[in-house]
Amino acid sequence: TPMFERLRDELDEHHDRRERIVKLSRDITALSKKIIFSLQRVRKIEPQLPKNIQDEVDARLAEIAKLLAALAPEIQGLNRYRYSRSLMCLEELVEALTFAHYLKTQTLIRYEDLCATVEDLTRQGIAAVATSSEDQVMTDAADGPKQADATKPDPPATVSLTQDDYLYGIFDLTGEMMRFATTTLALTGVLAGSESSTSGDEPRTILQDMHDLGSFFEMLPVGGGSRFQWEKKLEVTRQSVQKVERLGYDWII
Amino acid sequence: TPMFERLRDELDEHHDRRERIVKLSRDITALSKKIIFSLQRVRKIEPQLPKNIQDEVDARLAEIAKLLAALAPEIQGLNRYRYSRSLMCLEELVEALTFAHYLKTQTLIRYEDLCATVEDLTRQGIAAVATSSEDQVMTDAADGPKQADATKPDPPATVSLTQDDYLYGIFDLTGEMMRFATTTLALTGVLAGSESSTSGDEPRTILQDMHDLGSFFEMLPVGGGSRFQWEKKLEVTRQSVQKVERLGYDWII
Amino acid sequence: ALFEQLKSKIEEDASVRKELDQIIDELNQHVSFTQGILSRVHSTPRSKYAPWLAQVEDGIKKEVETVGKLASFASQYPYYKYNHKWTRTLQDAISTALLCAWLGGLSESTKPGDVGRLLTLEDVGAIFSVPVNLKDRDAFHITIEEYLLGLISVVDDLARLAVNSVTLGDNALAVQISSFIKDLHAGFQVLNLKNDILRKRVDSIKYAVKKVEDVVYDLSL
Amino acid sequence: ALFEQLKSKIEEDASVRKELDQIIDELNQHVSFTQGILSRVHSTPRSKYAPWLAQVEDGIKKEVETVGKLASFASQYPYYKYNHKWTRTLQDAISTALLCAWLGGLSESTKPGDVGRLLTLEDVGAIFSVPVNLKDRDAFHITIEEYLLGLISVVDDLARLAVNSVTLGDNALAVQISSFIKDLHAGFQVLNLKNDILRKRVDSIKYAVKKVEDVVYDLSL
Amino acid sequence: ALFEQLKSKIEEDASVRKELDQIIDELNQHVSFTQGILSRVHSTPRSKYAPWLAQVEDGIKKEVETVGKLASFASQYPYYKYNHKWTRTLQDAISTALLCAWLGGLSESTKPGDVGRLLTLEDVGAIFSVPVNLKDRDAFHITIEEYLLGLISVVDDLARLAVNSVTLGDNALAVQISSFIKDLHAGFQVLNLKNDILRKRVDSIKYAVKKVEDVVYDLSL
Amino acid sequence: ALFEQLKSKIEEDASVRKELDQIIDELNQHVSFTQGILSRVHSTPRSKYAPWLAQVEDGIKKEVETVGKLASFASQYPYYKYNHKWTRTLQDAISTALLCAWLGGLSESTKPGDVGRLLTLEDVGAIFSVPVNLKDRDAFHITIEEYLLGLISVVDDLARLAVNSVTLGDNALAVQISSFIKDLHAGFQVLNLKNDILRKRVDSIKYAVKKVEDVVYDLSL
Repeated sequence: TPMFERLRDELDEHHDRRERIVKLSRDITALSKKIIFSLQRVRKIEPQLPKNIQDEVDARLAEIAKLLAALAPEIQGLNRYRYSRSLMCLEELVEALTFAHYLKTQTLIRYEDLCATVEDLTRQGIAAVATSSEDQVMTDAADGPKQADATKPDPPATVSLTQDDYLYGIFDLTGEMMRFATTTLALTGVLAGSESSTSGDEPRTILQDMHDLGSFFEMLPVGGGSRFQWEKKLEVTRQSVQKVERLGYDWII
Repeated sequence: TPMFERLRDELDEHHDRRERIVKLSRDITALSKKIIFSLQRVRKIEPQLPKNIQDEVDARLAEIAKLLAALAPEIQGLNRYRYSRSLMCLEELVEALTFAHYLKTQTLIRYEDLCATVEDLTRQGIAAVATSSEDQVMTDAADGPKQADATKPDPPATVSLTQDDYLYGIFDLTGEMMRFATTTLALTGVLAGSESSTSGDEPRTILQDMHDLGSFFEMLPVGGGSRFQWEKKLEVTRQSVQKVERLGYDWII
Repeated sequence: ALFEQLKSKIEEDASVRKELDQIIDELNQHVSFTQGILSRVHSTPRSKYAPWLAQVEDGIKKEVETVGKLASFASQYPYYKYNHKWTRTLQDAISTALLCAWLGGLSESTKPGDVGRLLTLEDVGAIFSVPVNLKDRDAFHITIEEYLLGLISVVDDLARLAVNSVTLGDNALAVQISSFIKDLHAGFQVLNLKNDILRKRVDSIKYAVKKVEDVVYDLSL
Repeated sequence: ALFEQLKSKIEEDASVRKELDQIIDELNQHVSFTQGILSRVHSTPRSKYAPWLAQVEDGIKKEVETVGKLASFASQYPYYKYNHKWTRTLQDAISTALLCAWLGGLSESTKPGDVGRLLTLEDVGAIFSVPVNLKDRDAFHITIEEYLLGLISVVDDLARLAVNSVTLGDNALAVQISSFIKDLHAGFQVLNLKNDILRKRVDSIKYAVKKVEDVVYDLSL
Repeated sequence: ALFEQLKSKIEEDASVRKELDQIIDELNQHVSFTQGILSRVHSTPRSKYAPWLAQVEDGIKKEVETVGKLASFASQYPYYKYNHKWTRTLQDAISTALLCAWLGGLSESTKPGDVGRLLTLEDVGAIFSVPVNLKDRDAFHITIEEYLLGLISVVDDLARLAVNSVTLGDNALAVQISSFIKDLHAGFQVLNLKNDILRKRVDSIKYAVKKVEDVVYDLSL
Repeated sequence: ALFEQLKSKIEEDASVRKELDQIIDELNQHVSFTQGILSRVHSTPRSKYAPWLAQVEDGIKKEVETVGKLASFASQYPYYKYNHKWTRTLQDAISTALLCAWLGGLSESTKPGDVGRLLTLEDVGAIFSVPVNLKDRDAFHITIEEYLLGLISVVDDLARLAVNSVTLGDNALAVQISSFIKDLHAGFQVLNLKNDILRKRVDSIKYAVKKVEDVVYDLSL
């Protein structure tokens, strides 16, 4: 049993870390969902989000940044994949960030650019936490020792996205695009898309974007891990595409 | 819609009858289960059940008889099979009656004999209802018009058992035999069976009876209707047989 | 002896089922064939109903023959013991007769193109030469439920026909179907439905009503 | 000895399956990729078919190569022993060829934009360079069922295309699809299908028919 | 034309399946009946095997006849096309023969009560008068897998018999069964089984081994 | 470009998985073979352990080689990304080493017949020449969970061996196993188990404890 006591300590350390991660993940997920909820109040695609919505998004992102800062040291190296099943929040975050990007630019953000965005966010969070720790003179030191530790190494650890986080986030993005297309058509009578004025090109609707995204996933080989999971997501995406098709049809008729 | 009104009346008659049957069936089932419960307090196979148990059984049977008398006119001719899915009570009754018979004689009652028993019970019930109707001067005439009608034709309608009622009841009997074997062995230290004294033959244990019943069902072709149902019951019977086998083995070792 | 007796009864039962399966299989083929011809209604203008209805009636004639075979065989056994085996197919057969008659067939007196006749349960019994809604004896017959379920299938087909008749330029037919389906819907409302198959299927009439209302609305624009 | 003999037999079988899995996996990738390109038809106006069909044909070319590999490997073993492993993927490959041809591809003689060509079972065999509906010898081939199941998938896709072609302003394409699907539906009704996989899938054609009927109805208003 | 050709092909296939179903159904009945008689072994002392084995052999004789019918009918078609339909029933038939022989039946040379004879795959083929493990031609035969799966079922039955033979006072039989099952288990471990049905079933032998080990343990006390 | 890049990454991932599958498959074969030899312990008296243990060690040597291959390949990629693929097989390999050592193998210093040595996690790492419980870098290693799960399997086998050693007349071995299992059980009680696979498997130790207690009780009579 001395052996078992030693093993117990190791396992406990692992379980404690997982619990911390799960808690952070839950909070990040909730905030990401709130961002998406705000974004669904947008009524047209244009470079600047309406100010009130942009403010809401920024406020949530600032909170997320702090959580990412706390999360970062827990999921370095070996631990990034070890806890990947407890990190579903990253898919949700990808969904929120790519949706915001789409609403501003009508384009899909690239994987590298998104990774950079998330790393940036983490660093902002680290800075914010450092400042607020000073401000609060360590009042929350009790539950924040990890955060304090994390600020010491240079350069500080950041949160990295895996390709799967990106792809599964994009799958979910198609659902948000469908919802966006549905409400904007219902409320404005127009299928969302670029103004025909923007550049002189033909106007491009969200239906075409959905078709492109759908074909994109159809042509990709089945990605990481579970074929079942992938097929399920792909099927949901197909349905979203077809719902927007139906919107386009009803709009024309 | 006059057509629909006429059809409605026909359908309502059917639904009302089904509801009456379901109610009677539920009561007969409950009483049969109580009989089985009493019988599970028997400790050895012998021609006379212990008096207190026999009294309980008789009392329940008298109640069942009256319910059968009420049920009989509802399930004549066309209606016997029409409502067979609402008549699961008959399987339960078969289980109770065959179990009582087994505990007294260590034999399986024949289909014809059991049919006769049930018809007899129905007639007793009809007689009892007639008597009590006179006694009570029709106080319960409100909910008993059918019963009153049923006593008029001569000979009165009785409840008939189908072969499936019999077979599925016997399937369930094997479960009761297994339970009986288990408790008697636990409480008396002896595997139930005939006394070696009874006739000079070798003593015969319940294990052999279970084996015979098991092989009986194994050799029968799949009976009436649902193969799935049959296989399920057969599988339960197999398990009961093997549990008693295990009892026999542990007893010997 | 008990064993032998039970065994032979089970085997007898199995052979009855087998025989029934064969008759029902035959009926199924005639029904499928007739349904196939009936489905052409969706691309047939009313002026061409006459020769086409003759084909449908030929199909129904074969159904009637096989139903006769079924009735005389099945009447040897308790009706409800085996009824579940053929009830689905029989409902489909009833549907073909109901639809054919509604479109002007199965009658001496109507001219092709005269649509809208609803066969009653008794009419259907007469066409198939079997009793209906039997109560006093245990023999083959058509039940009320079977008639009603057959009728519900017809409603689905007619709702589709309403759409296609507009495409074929026959707006009057669409309007007539609409009023028929609404009447039927009112009729079904009269029934006290329990939680059974009939109730589930009746819900589909609501969709049909909605569909034909949309068509009539579109025509009114 | 019994077990030694078995061991080698079982290992041989396992290695055949593994080899087949690899070939089928490769075929699957080509098919998925080709389906992905084909899915762009829903947002491509007919005037832009030419370059897009060229891409589809490239995808099909790779499918054909892998089917060739599969055929020569599988023909060493009893056909029906392993057929279940690849039949699904092969049906999908057939679908891509059928859809591509219907949209004007896979032909010297049609111009892009000429739609409506239905490949026969023999045509499909020629494209994939394998025999079809073999009866006289036990070798790799395309079965009738595989052809039909492939065809049914195409119907689903075309029904969807009917909707999208209206959105793209190409009403003529929607009408042409509608009449093609209705003809196919009539064809399938001729078959006396038992309760097997084919029957279930054929039911899906009914939905396609309703869908295109609704589209033509909308256009007729 | 396409559909007419298909129609006849599909109907032919349907009638082959129907015919097969009937033969297999017949085989199933004989097998169930024989299994039922065999189940009496659990309450039959070895001294009474003789008359009982005669009954079992009668059951097997009927199985053999029906397997003959099946073989000559099925050999007209590609073996693996329909093999899945009868393989389960055939395995059960093989089990009855294996168990009967192990218990002293199906032999001129053994006396009833002489137990322990394991039929080889070839022996089983000889009893049912069909070829085994065919490789050179496409005809009905018993496969190695079918033999092995049949054998595994027998192991389950024997493990149960080990328990019951102790109850019947025949400890020697229990010990003999134990050593037979352990030998078989060692044999199966030689095979390098992939994740298929055989592997799952082989796992059940482990339970049988544990069971007989426990019995021998109890006897050793 | 985005598409091409994602596609090539997915393809790269697929080829890593394929390569891993092959190595793991090879490991699986060695493990199965070694388990097969190990299972003979249940009928081998302790006096004959020496030559038999040599065979087991040969099997383990092959496992070690393949684990080496696995370690150097897998260490190129994030460890936990693919760990789920081999963890089951690796646990089984660990079990074979643990059981072999417990029975007196894998050691210069013990004589065959000296039983009861429990390898620690570090010992296991040394045998397979891989690190254990790595935390500071992302490379192949044996985790604590894998060691513990391997140990639980060994308990099941030893409980069975307790029964069989009595049959073989080696009551001392049964008693020794009993005390070992009880110690382990106490050890596992020390762990704080969450609702994960480890917890489920630990429950099986309780059954083993009960079994060996029964054996020791029987011996005391």
